[in-house]
Formats: sequence, C-alpha cells, structure tokens
Amino acid sequence: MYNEKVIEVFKNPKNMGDLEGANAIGTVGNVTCGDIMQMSLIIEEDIIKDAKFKTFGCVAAIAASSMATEMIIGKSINEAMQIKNSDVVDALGGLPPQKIHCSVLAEESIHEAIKNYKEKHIK
Amino acid sequence: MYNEKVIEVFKNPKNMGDLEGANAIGTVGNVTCGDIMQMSLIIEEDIIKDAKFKTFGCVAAIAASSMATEMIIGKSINEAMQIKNSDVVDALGGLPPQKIHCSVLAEESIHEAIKNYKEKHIK
Amino acid sequence: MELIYLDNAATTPLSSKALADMTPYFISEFGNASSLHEKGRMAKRAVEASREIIANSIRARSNEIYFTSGGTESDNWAIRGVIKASKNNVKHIITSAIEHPAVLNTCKELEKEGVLVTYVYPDKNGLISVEDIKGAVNSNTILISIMFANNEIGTIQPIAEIGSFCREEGILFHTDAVQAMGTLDIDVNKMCIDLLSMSAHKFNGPKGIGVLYIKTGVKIDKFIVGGEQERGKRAGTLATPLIIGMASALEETLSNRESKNANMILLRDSFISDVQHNIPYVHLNGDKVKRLPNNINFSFEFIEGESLLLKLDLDGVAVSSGSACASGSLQSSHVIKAIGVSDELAHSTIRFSLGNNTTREQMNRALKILIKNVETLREMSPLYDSKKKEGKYV
Amino acid sequence: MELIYLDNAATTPLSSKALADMTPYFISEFGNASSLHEKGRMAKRAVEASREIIANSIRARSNEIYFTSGGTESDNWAIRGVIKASKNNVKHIITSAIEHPAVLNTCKELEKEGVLVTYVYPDKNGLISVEDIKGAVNSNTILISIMFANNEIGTIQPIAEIGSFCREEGILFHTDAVQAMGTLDIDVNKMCIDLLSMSAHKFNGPKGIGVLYIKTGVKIDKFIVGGEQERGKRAGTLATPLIIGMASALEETLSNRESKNANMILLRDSFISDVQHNIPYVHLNGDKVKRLPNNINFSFEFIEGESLLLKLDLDGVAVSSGSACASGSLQSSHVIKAIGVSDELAHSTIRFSLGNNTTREQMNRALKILIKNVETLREMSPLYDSKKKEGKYV
Ligand SMILES: Cc1ncc(COP(=O)(O)O)c(C=O)c1O
Ligand SMILES: Cc1ncc(COP(=O)(O)O)c(C=O)c1O
Repeated sequence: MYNEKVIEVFKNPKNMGDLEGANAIGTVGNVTCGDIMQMSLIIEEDIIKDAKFKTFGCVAAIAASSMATEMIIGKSINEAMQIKNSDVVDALGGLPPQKIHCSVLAEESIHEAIKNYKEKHIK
Repeated sequence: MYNEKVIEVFKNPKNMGDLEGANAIGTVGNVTCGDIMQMSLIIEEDIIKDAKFKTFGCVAAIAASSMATEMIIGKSINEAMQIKNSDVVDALGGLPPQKIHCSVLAEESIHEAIKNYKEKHIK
Repeated sequence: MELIYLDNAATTPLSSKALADMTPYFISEFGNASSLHEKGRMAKRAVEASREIIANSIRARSNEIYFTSGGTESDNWAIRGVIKASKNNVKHIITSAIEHPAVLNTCKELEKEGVLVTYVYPDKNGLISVEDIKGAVNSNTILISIMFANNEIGTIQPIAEIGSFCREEGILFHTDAVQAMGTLDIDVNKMCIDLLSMSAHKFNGPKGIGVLYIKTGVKIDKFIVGGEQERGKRAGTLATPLIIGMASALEETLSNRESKNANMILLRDSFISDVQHNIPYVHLNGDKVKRLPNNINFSFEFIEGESLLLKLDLDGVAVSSGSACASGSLQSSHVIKAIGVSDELAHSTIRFSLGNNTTREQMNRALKILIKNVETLREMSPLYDSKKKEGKYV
Repeated sequence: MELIYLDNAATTPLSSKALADMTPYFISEFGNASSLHEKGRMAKRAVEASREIIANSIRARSNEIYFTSGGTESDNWAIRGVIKASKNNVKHIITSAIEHPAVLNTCKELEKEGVLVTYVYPDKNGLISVEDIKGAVNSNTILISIMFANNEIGTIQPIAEIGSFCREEGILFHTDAVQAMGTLDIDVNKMCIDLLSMSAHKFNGPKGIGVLYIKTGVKIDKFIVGGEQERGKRAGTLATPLIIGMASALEETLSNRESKNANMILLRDSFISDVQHNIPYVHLNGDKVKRLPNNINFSFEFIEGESLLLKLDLDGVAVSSGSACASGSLQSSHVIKAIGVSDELAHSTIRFSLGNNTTREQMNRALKILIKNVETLREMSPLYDSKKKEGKYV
C-alpha cells in the first residue's frame, strides 16, 4: 500500500520532537480520526529557521509530517503558505487514496503554526 | 460414480448378443431416454434355459442387463418374475441414484420377455 | 499403458512452470495480501504483477481484473451483479440456449425473481446469429451474455459483431470466455466487451481461481461481500499462489499460441476425417471452421455416449460425453439438443478435446481404440441390429 | 534477521505435509472430479476422502460438507441462502455487532432488500450474552448467526448454549468458525449447529478453499449456480488439490491439538503479563479466559496502531492492527468499538496472533522489540506529551 519512499521517511523521520525556542506552534487533527499533528517552528524575519513535528497518527501522517518540515525549513512564511498537500504527496512519491487526508493535515498544520505566529507577532 | 463391480461387469458383460432359438423376447425402454434393453430367453418347461441381452444404454444399463441374465438362467419363470430391480442393484453392489431406473429396465425386460412367452405358449 | 488424455475442455494439468512459480507462495511467502507488513506487501506485489499479466492478455487495464474462484463464480457475478445494479423496473437479458450451465442456471434463477430472459437458438452448427440477437432486443434489455466459444461443440461466436452492436445500443455485453482463453485472440476494447469470465484450470492454470473482467464504469453489484479486497468489489482473502499460477500458465500458453493452435488444428482435422472415413453412421457436431482448435465432437449412431466413454477409458483414452458438469444427470446435452440433433443421437455424443501437448501418435492410437469400441458397442446394440436388418448397413 | 510472524489470525503458512499431499494432484492426478473417466474418478475419490476427514473433525456427516472458495463465501452463502429459502413474509436475523465483515456486510445487504436484522452487542470483554439473544427473538426470527470465536480479540462465544436455544425455538443457527477451527473442539451435534463456516488458510491449509457445513434437512438456496457439483448445491469445478490440502492440514493440526494449545496458552499468557508489567498505559482487549489460545490484543495509549505495526515490521515482527480485512480503510475496528473502547484507544490497537510453531524465544524477542517501538512512537506523540505535562506519567 505504501511506496518505499514513504516507508523510508517513516523509518527515519527528520525533525521529530520538541523544538526549543519555537515561536509558532500549530496543532491539527483529532483523536477520533486517529491523527493529531503538531508543528513547531522558529521564525525569524519571516523566514522559517527551524521546524519540528510531533504526530500521533499512521505511517502516512508521520511521513507527511517529516516531509513537510523538510520542505519548509529555510522558506519564507509566504512561500511556506504556498505549499499544497499535493506537493507533500508528490515529495513522498504518492500516497494511497485513503491516506491523502494525512497530507492535508500536514498542510493545515503549517498554516496553523504560521497563523499562530502571525497572531502573536504581526499585530 | 460407479463402483468397481459395475465397471467389471460392464467391461466383461456376460450373455451379450443374439440368442439362437430364443422363444421369448422382451424389449423395453426408448431412445429418448437413451436406454433400450432387449432380453432373449430360451424357456423349456417353464425353466429359463438360456438368456442373452442386447442393450443400447449407459454403463449401468449394460451392467444391469448382464447381471439380470446371470440371475435368471436356470430359474423357473415364476422365480424370475420375483426378481426385483433392487435385487439387480444389490447384485451389482449398488448403483448411483440417477441410474436406478436402469435396473428397473432390467426387471421390466425380463417381465416383458416372459409375458411374450406366455402369450405365445400358454393359451 | 500411457493415458491419452483428450478431455482438456474439462480440465487441464497444471503447467510445471506455473507450479514452480506458485510454490514459494505456499510456505515461505505465504502472507495475506491485505496485511500491511512486509510479508503481506510481498504477496500483494506478486498479486498485482499477476493481475497485470492477465489484464494485458485481453488488452484490459489491471484495475479491471477481479479475481474469483473460477468461471462459474465469474458468470454468476457478471449476470446477477449487472441485474441487481440496474434500476430498471423491467429487466431483460438476452443469452443463448447453448451457454454453460453457470450462465443458464443464473438466468433461470433470475427468471424466478421476475427478470425476463430470451434464449436465442443457434443454427445447426451452433452459431448464434447477430440478427437473431438484434431481433430479441427491446427497450428493457440490460445485458446480453453470449459465450466466446462453446465448451461442448467448440463453435466460436461472432463476438466482435455482437459487442459492437451492444455498444451502439448501450446494452452491457458479457462473454463467457472460459473455453476461448489461451487459444483465441481476445481484445476487450476492439470487441467492445464489458464483462468477461475466465477460469485458470482450462489453460493449464490451477483449479479454484478465475477472473471477471469488468470494464471501468460498468455498474455492477457485489456478489461476495465482506472485507475490502479487490477494491471493495469481491471479498475474501486472495489466494495468492493460485493467482500467480493463473498468470504464469496464461503467459506460457500465450507465448507460442499460434504454433500450438496450428498443431492442434492439424491433429483435429485429420482425426475428424479419419473418423468419418473409418466409422460409418457418425455425425460431426459444431462448425467445421469457426471451431476451437482443440475441439472434436461426434455423435455415434446406435451407441450411448457414456458407455463409449467408459470403454475408451478402460482402453486408456479419456474423453467426455456431453459436458463434465452435466454428468451425473440423465439428460442429454442441452447444447446438442439446441443444434437440432435427435434425442437418440444426442445420447450418442462424445467430445474429444486436445491439449497443448497432444501428439499425432496419440491421436492415431485413440482412433484405433475408438474404432474397435464403436464396433463392440454396436454389436451390443439392438438399434444397430434393426438397422442391419433393414439392410442399410453394409 | 528471522521474521517473527505473529499474524496467524490473518493467514498461516501452508503445512509442508499438506503441500506434499496436494502436489500429485496438480500435474499428474489433475482430473476433473466430475469427469466419468478414471482420471476424474481418481480426483473424485481423493475429494471424498478429504470430505470425510473434514466431516469427522466437527462430527458431521460427509454429505453435510460443501466446498466453497473460503470463509467469506461460506458466510455469504449460509446467510443469504437461508433467507432466500425462507417463505416467511417478514424475515428477521439476529447476529452480533462483532462478526466478521463477511457476515456483517451480508446482513447489511439483506437489510437493503427488506430483511430485518438485530445486531446484539457484546459486553466489554466481547462476550455475547445468550439472554440478549433470547431477548431479540421474535416470531419472524429465521436465523441466528454468531461467530464461534472473534478474529480480533479472540473471545470465544457460548456456542453450545446459543445452539440449544435455537434448536428449542426452531430457529436456524449459523456459526462462523473460521478462527476456531483447528484450536477449539467443535461438535455440530452436541452444539446444535445447523450451518458452520470454515476457511483452510487459517489452519495451515491453502488459500482459496473453505467449507460450509449444512446440516441435513436445513432449507437453504444455492448461492453459486451452474453444474451439478456438490450434490447440485454449489457449482464450479472442484479445486481438488486445495481440498486435499485443506483436509491434510486439518488432520495435522488436530492430531496434537491439546499440546499445541497448551503451549500457545502458556506463551500467550506470559506475553500478556510481560506487556502489562513492562509497558504503561496498555489495555488488554477481549476476555482473559474465554479466549482463543493464539490471540493477544492490546491497545497502546498515545500511539496509532498502523505506525506501531510498521515499526514492528521494520524490526521483523509481523502483527496486525484491527483486522487485515479492514486494512486500507480509515475506520477503527468495529469490534474494538463495540466493546466500548474509546475512539482514541481503538486507533491504538494491535493484535498478536500465535502459530503452532511460535516459540518462547520468539515471544521474548517480540516483547523487547515492542517495548522499544512503543517508546519511540510515544516520544513522537503529542498526546503522550500532554500526558507527561499533566504529570501523570512517571
Ligand atoms: C464455457 C464454460 N463456462 C464456465 C465454466 C465453469 O468454469 P469453472 O468450472 O472453473 O467454474 C466452464 C467449465 O466448466 C466452461 O466450459
Ligand atoms: C472470523 C472470520 N470469518 C471469515 C473470514 C473470511 O475468510 P476468508 O478470507 O478465507 O474468506 C475470516 C478471515 O479473514 C475470519 O477471521
């Protein structure tokens, strides 16, 4: 069901854990669906300097989280906001149809974290 | 479907052919059902001295014909009239349910031949 | 005494290559293709590779191939599934009078449930006329089911013509290709086939596995429900080894189809003419030309088929009378009757079906054994007697 | 690294004895059991010998055993067949909420067709109460279908009691014994079972073959129609090698059932207590005592089951989350939900199912691997985080 790339990312996820000094945190999903994704970012001058995730979820959710952090580090928040769930899916070489929603969570968690940052810093 | 006894009798049928000097002939069955049995007997003083059959029919029909001739040779016509189809089935060690009617043909062909004899001789 | 097996239309031996390909999947790679772990994914990959081979063989796409337990289930599913999925008030099916019981009995069951069925009759060679089908269509016709080639008399039907007519009319077209797979060229697109049944054991694959091809977009209900296997359309743990064996056997059979067919046709036609020259009172059933390469079907006057079958068997030649499926019943073959053969002759019918490896030497021996036993049984037959008395037989 | 296969409830490797017994029937004794010639009769004899072995194993008679393509088909046939054969105007079925999808989805289809179905809920250990069943019966109840033992949580149901109640009431009783065959003692007479489903690949037999036991006299419609196989009740060429493999595997499994069960129960129970002692926040699902010898089912808080499954797999331990059949769907297991586990925990469920040859050494290694991966995934989980902040976990 999963391709080898997804399995590989799941096996060795990048940027997993708590992020010391994070100034932007977004959490999406709910336990009923079995997926909760938490994205922590360090944003300096609108650039995402660092990102880490924590995820309660399936293989696809964990792989998408990891992939998403890799895709946004170094990007401006505007650029990061442009990242679509389909970009995450593509970067993972595809996901099974019923797992696409996990990539949506990844997109949403980035948006949520940036929103959190904006609320705190750009008033 | 057939037991080994039936196959054995079919393989080496006894008393097959025309019977020279037959004074009693019975033919039963019809081509629509795929079975025609012809029983020829030589009856002397109410004793069946000899019997032969000819059969167009399935394995069971041929085996039953052969078995029937063996069962009646040497018997009185009264005794032969007592032979039931089930006796033929038993002598063959059983027949598949849908083939029981072949043993009925054997019984009927004996009756028919004896009737034919009586019509000609016992007036 | 080496057996001469001329009953390949009933079933075929498993290809030894197919068995070799299957074997690892019994014990070491035994995973459930639905399992998420590597053991399961391994099985899944093998299943999908097999699915692709089978799809290619009829120019279908992989996701149009659904594994079933055999030709019978495929036929049941195709017909019942399409009828159940239809929202029409009145539902009408057209099929032929010479279909396999898997199709005919499904139609008969559906008739009990209120579905209307027209059974088109073939001509004396077993050919279904496209005109007759056209004539049977009405506004309620949902499905036309015509077999690719007949299992008893080998007649090949005008599938492409029926298919293109169905497509024009917007009627679904199912074909039972159980006997055609492996020998005939099948292109579901060119032939406008919406549903197609196959069974592995007819082309040297394993017993217990078949396929229903369902063209994308065809509305069909599930038949066996349960788990989410086969994209939610056919439940039940996939029989991985059987699937692999099916694909392997099919690939092997198709690899040199042309030369094998040519060989079988040669053997078939010389056997037919040998029988006709050596045995009087015989009748070939089925079309001479539009005929499966491996099918020979004769009626032998004055002889009952089952007795001849057993006689041949005792001499080491395995053949069939009527179809194996019908065996055990007293009725003579519905196919033979549908092509207008008399009841008497219908009971006198024997099918010889060749295999990929049948040799000329085997056919020659079979001929000798056949001649001898026809003679023996005719001597036993009161019908032959009367014929002789009429002086018609010299 | 040798694989530790703890997913025997999904499927089992074929027994090598069974494979050896099957092998001759693939290529040399390949005849169609319906064929009248010796090649066919040979197959037929082998099929009948196998039928007898299977019949004996549940104390049934040979002519009460019908071969199918697996547990799913058996379940579909049993339920649909009984409903279709009934002449009642209103038809009512009682089943449980924790049946396999093969039963549940058949019932759901029948509901669409107007049949009434009551789904009895189990207690928190997965036990169905006979009283609840009695309470659900009404004058239209035709059939009660309760599984012998559950495939996910292993709970064994009070089959004999349900059976004798059904017999008294004149209601037909079907049990899906797919998971019970091979380990539990089954006597269809003593237990008053009218219909019973089994599937060979769950007890080291081949995939693609199963049985429906139908007690003599039970009125049931055909499901797959066509030829006259299986006394006219189930059409389709018999898969002789699979049938032989099924009987061979069953015989082997039952030959030392007691000692194998004792071994599995020992391993099962020490694994359960090891997990409970070494991993906090775990919940055993299913009944502790009325439990299949080979079933272990835990929910691990803060972890999603599929991720744990894959982690274990990467470390060479094959297990299942929910049931293999449900995999690919997003829903958490209907069984786990039916026993009242919260949605969150339902997503955190892993089944370990032992095989005949599972060793203590394997279980010990599996435990270590489990502990490590539960730890890793919890570190990754934001839920575990909040728990720690609450200071509840030390
Ligand atoms: C034309 C045709 N259709 C269907 C079937 C049924 O196939 P199976 O026996 O594999 O179910 C057969 C063979 O028995 C056949 O010859
Ligand atoms: C309880 C139960 N019933 C039915 C089935 C279906 O069996 P099969 O997959 O062989 O059709 C299974 C296994 O998948 C099962 O565990």
